[in-house]
Amino acid sequence: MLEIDHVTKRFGGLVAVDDVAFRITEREIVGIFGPNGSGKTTLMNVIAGVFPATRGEVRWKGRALGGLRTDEVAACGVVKTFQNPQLFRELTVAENVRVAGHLLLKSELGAARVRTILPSAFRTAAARKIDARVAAVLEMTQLEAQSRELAGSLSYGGEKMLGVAMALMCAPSMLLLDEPGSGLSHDELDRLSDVLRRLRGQGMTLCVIDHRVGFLGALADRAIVLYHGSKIAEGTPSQVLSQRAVIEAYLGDAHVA
Amino acid sequence: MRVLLLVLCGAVALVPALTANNVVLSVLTFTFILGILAVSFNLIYGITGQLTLFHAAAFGVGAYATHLSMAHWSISFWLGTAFALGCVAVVSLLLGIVCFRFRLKEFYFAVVTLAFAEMIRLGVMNWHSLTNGSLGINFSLKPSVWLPGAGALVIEGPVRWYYFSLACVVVVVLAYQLVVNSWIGNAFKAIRLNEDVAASLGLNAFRYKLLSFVLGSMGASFAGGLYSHYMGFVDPHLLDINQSLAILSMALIGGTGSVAAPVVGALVVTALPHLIDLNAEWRLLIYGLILIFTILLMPQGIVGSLRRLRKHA
Amino acid sequence: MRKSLLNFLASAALSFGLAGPVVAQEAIKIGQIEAQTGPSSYLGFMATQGAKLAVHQINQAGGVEVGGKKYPIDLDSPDTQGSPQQGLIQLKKMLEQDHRKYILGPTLSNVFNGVREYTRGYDGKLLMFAPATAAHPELGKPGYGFLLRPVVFDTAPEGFGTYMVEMLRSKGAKKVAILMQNDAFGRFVVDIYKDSFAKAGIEIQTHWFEASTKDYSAVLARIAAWKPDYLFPGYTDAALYDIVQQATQLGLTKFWLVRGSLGPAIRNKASIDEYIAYMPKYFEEAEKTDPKVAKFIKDYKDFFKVKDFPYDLAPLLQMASYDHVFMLAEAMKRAGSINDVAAVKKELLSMTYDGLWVQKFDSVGGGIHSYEIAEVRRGGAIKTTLVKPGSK
Amino acid sequence: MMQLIAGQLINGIIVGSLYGIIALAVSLTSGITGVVNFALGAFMLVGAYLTWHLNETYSVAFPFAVILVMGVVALIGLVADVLLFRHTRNNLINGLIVSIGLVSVIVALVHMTWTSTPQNMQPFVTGVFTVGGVVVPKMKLLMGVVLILIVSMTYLGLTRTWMGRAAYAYAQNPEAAALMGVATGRLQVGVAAFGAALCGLAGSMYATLYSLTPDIGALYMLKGVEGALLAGIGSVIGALFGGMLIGVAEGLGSVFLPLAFNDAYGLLMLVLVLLFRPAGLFGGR
Repeated sequence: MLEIDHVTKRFGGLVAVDDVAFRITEREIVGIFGPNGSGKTTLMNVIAGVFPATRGEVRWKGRALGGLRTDEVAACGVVKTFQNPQLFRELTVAENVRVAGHLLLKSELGAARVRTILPSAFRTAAARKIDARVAAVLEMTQLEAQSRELAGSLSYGGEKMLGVAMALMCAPSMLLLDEPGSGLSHDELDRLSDVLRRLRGQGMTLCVIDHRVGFLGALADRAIVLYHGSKIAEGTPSQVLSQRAVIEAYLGDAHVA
Repeated sequence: MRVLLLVLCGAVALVPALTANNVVLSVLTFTFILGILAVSFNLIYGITGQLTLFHAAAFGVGAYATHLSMAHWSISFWLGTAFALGCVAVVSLLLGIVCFRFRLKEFYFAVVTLAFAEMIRLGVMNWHSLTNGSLGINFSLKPSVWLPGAGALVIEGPVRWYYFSLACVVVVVLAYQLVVNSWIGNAFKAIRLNEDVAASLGLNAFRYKLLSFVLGSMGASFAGGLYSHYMGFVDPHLLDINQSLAILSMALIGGTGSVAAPVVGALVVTALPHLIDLNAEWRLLIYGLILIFTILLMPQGIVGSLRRLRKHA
Repeated sequence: MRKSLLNFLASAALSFGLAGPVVAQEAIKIGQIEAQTGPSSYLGFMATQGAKLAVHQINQAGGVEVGGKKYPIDLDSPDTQGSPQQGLIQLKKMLEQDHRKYILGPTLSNVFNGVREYTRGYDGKLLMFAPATAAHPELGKPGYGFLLRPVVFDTAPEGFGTYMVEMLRSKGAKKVAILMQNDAFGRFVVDIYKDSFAKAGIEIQTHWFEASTKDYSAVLARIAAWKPDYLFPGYTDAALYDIVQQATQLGLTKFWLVRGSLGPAIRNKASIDEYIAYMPKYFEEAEKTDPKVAKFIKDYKDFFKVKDFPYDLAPLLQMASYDHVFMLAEAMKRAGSINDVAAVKKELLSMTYDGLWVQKFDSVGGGIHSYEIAEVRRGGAIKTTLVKPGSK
Repeated sequence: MMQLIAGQLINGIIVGSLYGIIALAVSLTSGITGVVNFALGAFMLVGAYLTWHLNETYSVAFPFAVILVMGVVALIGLVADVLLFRHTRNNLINGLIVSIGLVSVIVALVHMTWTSTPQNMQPFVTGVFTVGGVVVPKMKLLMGVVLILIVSMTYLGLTRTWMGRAAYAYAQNPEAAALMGVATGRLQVGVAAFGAALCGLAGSMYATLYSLTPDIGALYMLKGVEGALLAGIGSVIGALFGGMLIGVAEGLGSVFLPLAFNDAYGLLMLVLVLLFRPAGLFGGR
């Protein structure tokens, strides 16, 4: 479904991602692990079209994503969240999610959405659809309680969750999550893994990166470990974690998992 | 709140009945017309976050295009307006494509739009055969509207102009309100608040910035047509840089937070010179102080601040 | 928001209702719409000063005696800032709210163009002394009966223009380069003079500049390459100071102009050869010879509490608004009414007023007045020729 | 023709250096306070009138007048910054509007003090150099030299002294400088005053060449902004160069094309540069 075909990304002299190749098939949760600075986020940005790959290409359902802008990639159904959450802080939680409903409306109504500008039965119908969706997403991400608060006033965990919620509002077929777990408290982590589990239940493909296996160990079908920009291991989390290279890469940090 | 709103509407609607004073009427008529200008500017700046200094040019080009098309092809005001809207739409589309393709932001966008505005102004100043250059053009053509019962009604005299301009500003504000309340408005806000997130959510920032810029400029064009026909006169002063700055201060004084607020700013800027009955230098001084204190003491503008008070109260 | 708006409307209505100095019943109400700040505002600025002084003096003397009754003059002179919009609103206030029948100004053509559509409705109920060049073509046209143009120096055929061009030809000028500000006044001047030059068989080359221009060396170099006999620069003093100084540096030393003071010539007296300027009055000279002028200068200094008299700008006929107030008062005396506009106008057109200037109007309200032509030579020697009305 | 072009090349560079010094003020202040301060134009206006006033009324010799003026204007700039612009740090629009307000306050004061009567100062140095048919007024040449000197001294000051390096670093990259522990507050006030002083100097120089009216500030401010953007915010020598480019563009422009479009030639070049080098010619960021 998503093919990473020998992607390399250079920033001047520095090789951030070095000839990484793997594929993600439908309905699976892939965890990409690696210590800080191992090129995870860069790889994710390449996939999301934030910047182009220096070599190799990313294919989505056989179509090359190279050269597409972020919004175009997102329109294809591959949506990413930000490592440290980026939100519309001046808007309420609900508004944030509603704004994110942009793509949904587009895919559902196409050109007809112009008709929703003028007040009409059509408009109310469309609005109801979106509202329903917003409610569903808030419910799923357990944010209903704060839906009326300003996004800026949320806790760090809440912000991250809202980031996920907004991504979900785009009805993506694949979700790229950039360190969703980092900096979360214990019950926030539980909340998150609960959400991810439910998403998997709904058959969404997930690609999650984290600097350590942590809570994902239980969740991911497959784990890929990056180190200094290149892939050093691939397999089920447990397999991967037992590999010598990985343990070295983490300098004994691995037993935390 | 609702009550106040109704009272206000009543008051505004009844002004001609309350006072036959043509000075008040013309100040308010100018307020409504310039209100359209400020509101349309605010769509681009306040809602979408793009500081355009092209607005005076759009205003002036609209004024000239409306009149010239009416004069040369002897068409009605409304056809002329349509033509002007077309012209300004095309011009702003091209300019917008250039600016946004090259990702010009904030001050850079402001200066480049200013540069184009200045070039257009110089063009108008020197294309004597078409615009009569700095002499401007005087004319007595007037718009006319068809009213059920009254039939075709020529807009002339203080009272008719008052209601006409009032109707226009209401229509424009409502139109923009519809857009801003729709998914398009959400896109505009998203771009202003955080362009990166907007993009990551699959929102084509380029397209929506362009849309906002064109829609706003068209509003300015309409205002230009009205303004010139109220004065019976067009000249290159309409495209002046200071005009753009005046528009900006209208928006800021009124408040950039909502669609309609700039109309209040337009009222302040239009009425102030005639309220402060002082000699020239003092008035200039006071105008400056008012600008400074509006910004330092109530950055959300009059409307924004009042909203705030109500929230806290 | 709503509240503030209401308050604003209220206060606005209120202040519009009560605005304007409160004066005794039955005053002669004169309004003046001039730009006192902003670009090329110095003309309007001088005009308002002239009017203020005249009104002050008349009121000091107890007002104008018409039909055995003395009326004070109430003058309102707001600042248009050169904006047609503000000019229009101010004029509406004067005519409709304060019921002023006599308007001085505007001098700026764009302001006049902004208000003309409105004023036409007041034909017969209004007298407007508009020096604006844009007003000239309308003199005597139907619907413009309210219009008087006290200043005609810039209009070649009727005014002294023909005389000036003739004089230039007699000096053997074959080529004249025009360097004119690209605004309403400049456009009028060039349109008018290019015909007179053509008639006189003088070849011209015209260059326009924006009011903001400060450095003319590029265009002056081009002009110098064309080797004209005279440079015809226009028209604000600010521009003239720069043009004359920079022109002489490039070897262009002969100037001929229809508006502008002698200041630039005096400033560069070491480097110019000839500087011919239209001079409504050469005050420095007249102060010595004409007691009336001496008194005026003294009064001006006292009233505005300034050490030195603006010799540079006073000559610009704007100062004549001083005379116009007296002339108007005189006309009212003769007409025996302060409100009968028609009668007052009739008197104005028939009389000759001998104030700082000898002034009268032609049949359509175009001003005719004495003026001097000053020729400044290298070293600063000034020769002036007085031209009385009618003498051609 | 060659003479014409050569002449305007030189003239453009000199006139441009006047734009350049204001561009430098704009570049520094906006780089460090995050606000494009339009009042800088008004400071120049004050500088010009003060110079003329001191020279004409109190017959203070021009060089001393210049120094005096720079001091006074710097003070004005400092006060303005402490009273107003301290509250609009890094808020471009608010800063812009406040500065526009301040401009009309200052212009009003100038009107009150000196009226709108155009003034013209006795030239400090008269006469011209003529080299191969190219005419250059001595005063202009002097001005060019002075301004170039001042800019180079500024550059040295900014790269050699501690305060300077801090300012420079900050203008180039605020975050980094802040991390380096630059005393931001004092720095910003200092630079605001210095920028004002530069504009005061520009005013003095202007006064010796051109006539004075209360509306010159806005014009030169605009040229300054053009120059600063052309060079890229935060580049010192660049700012001067940017100003000169504008000057040359205008000079050569009105050799081949109508003078009426004078202002457009500089703008056109600016637009082209910004489109293809958004950070300006010398802009690092």
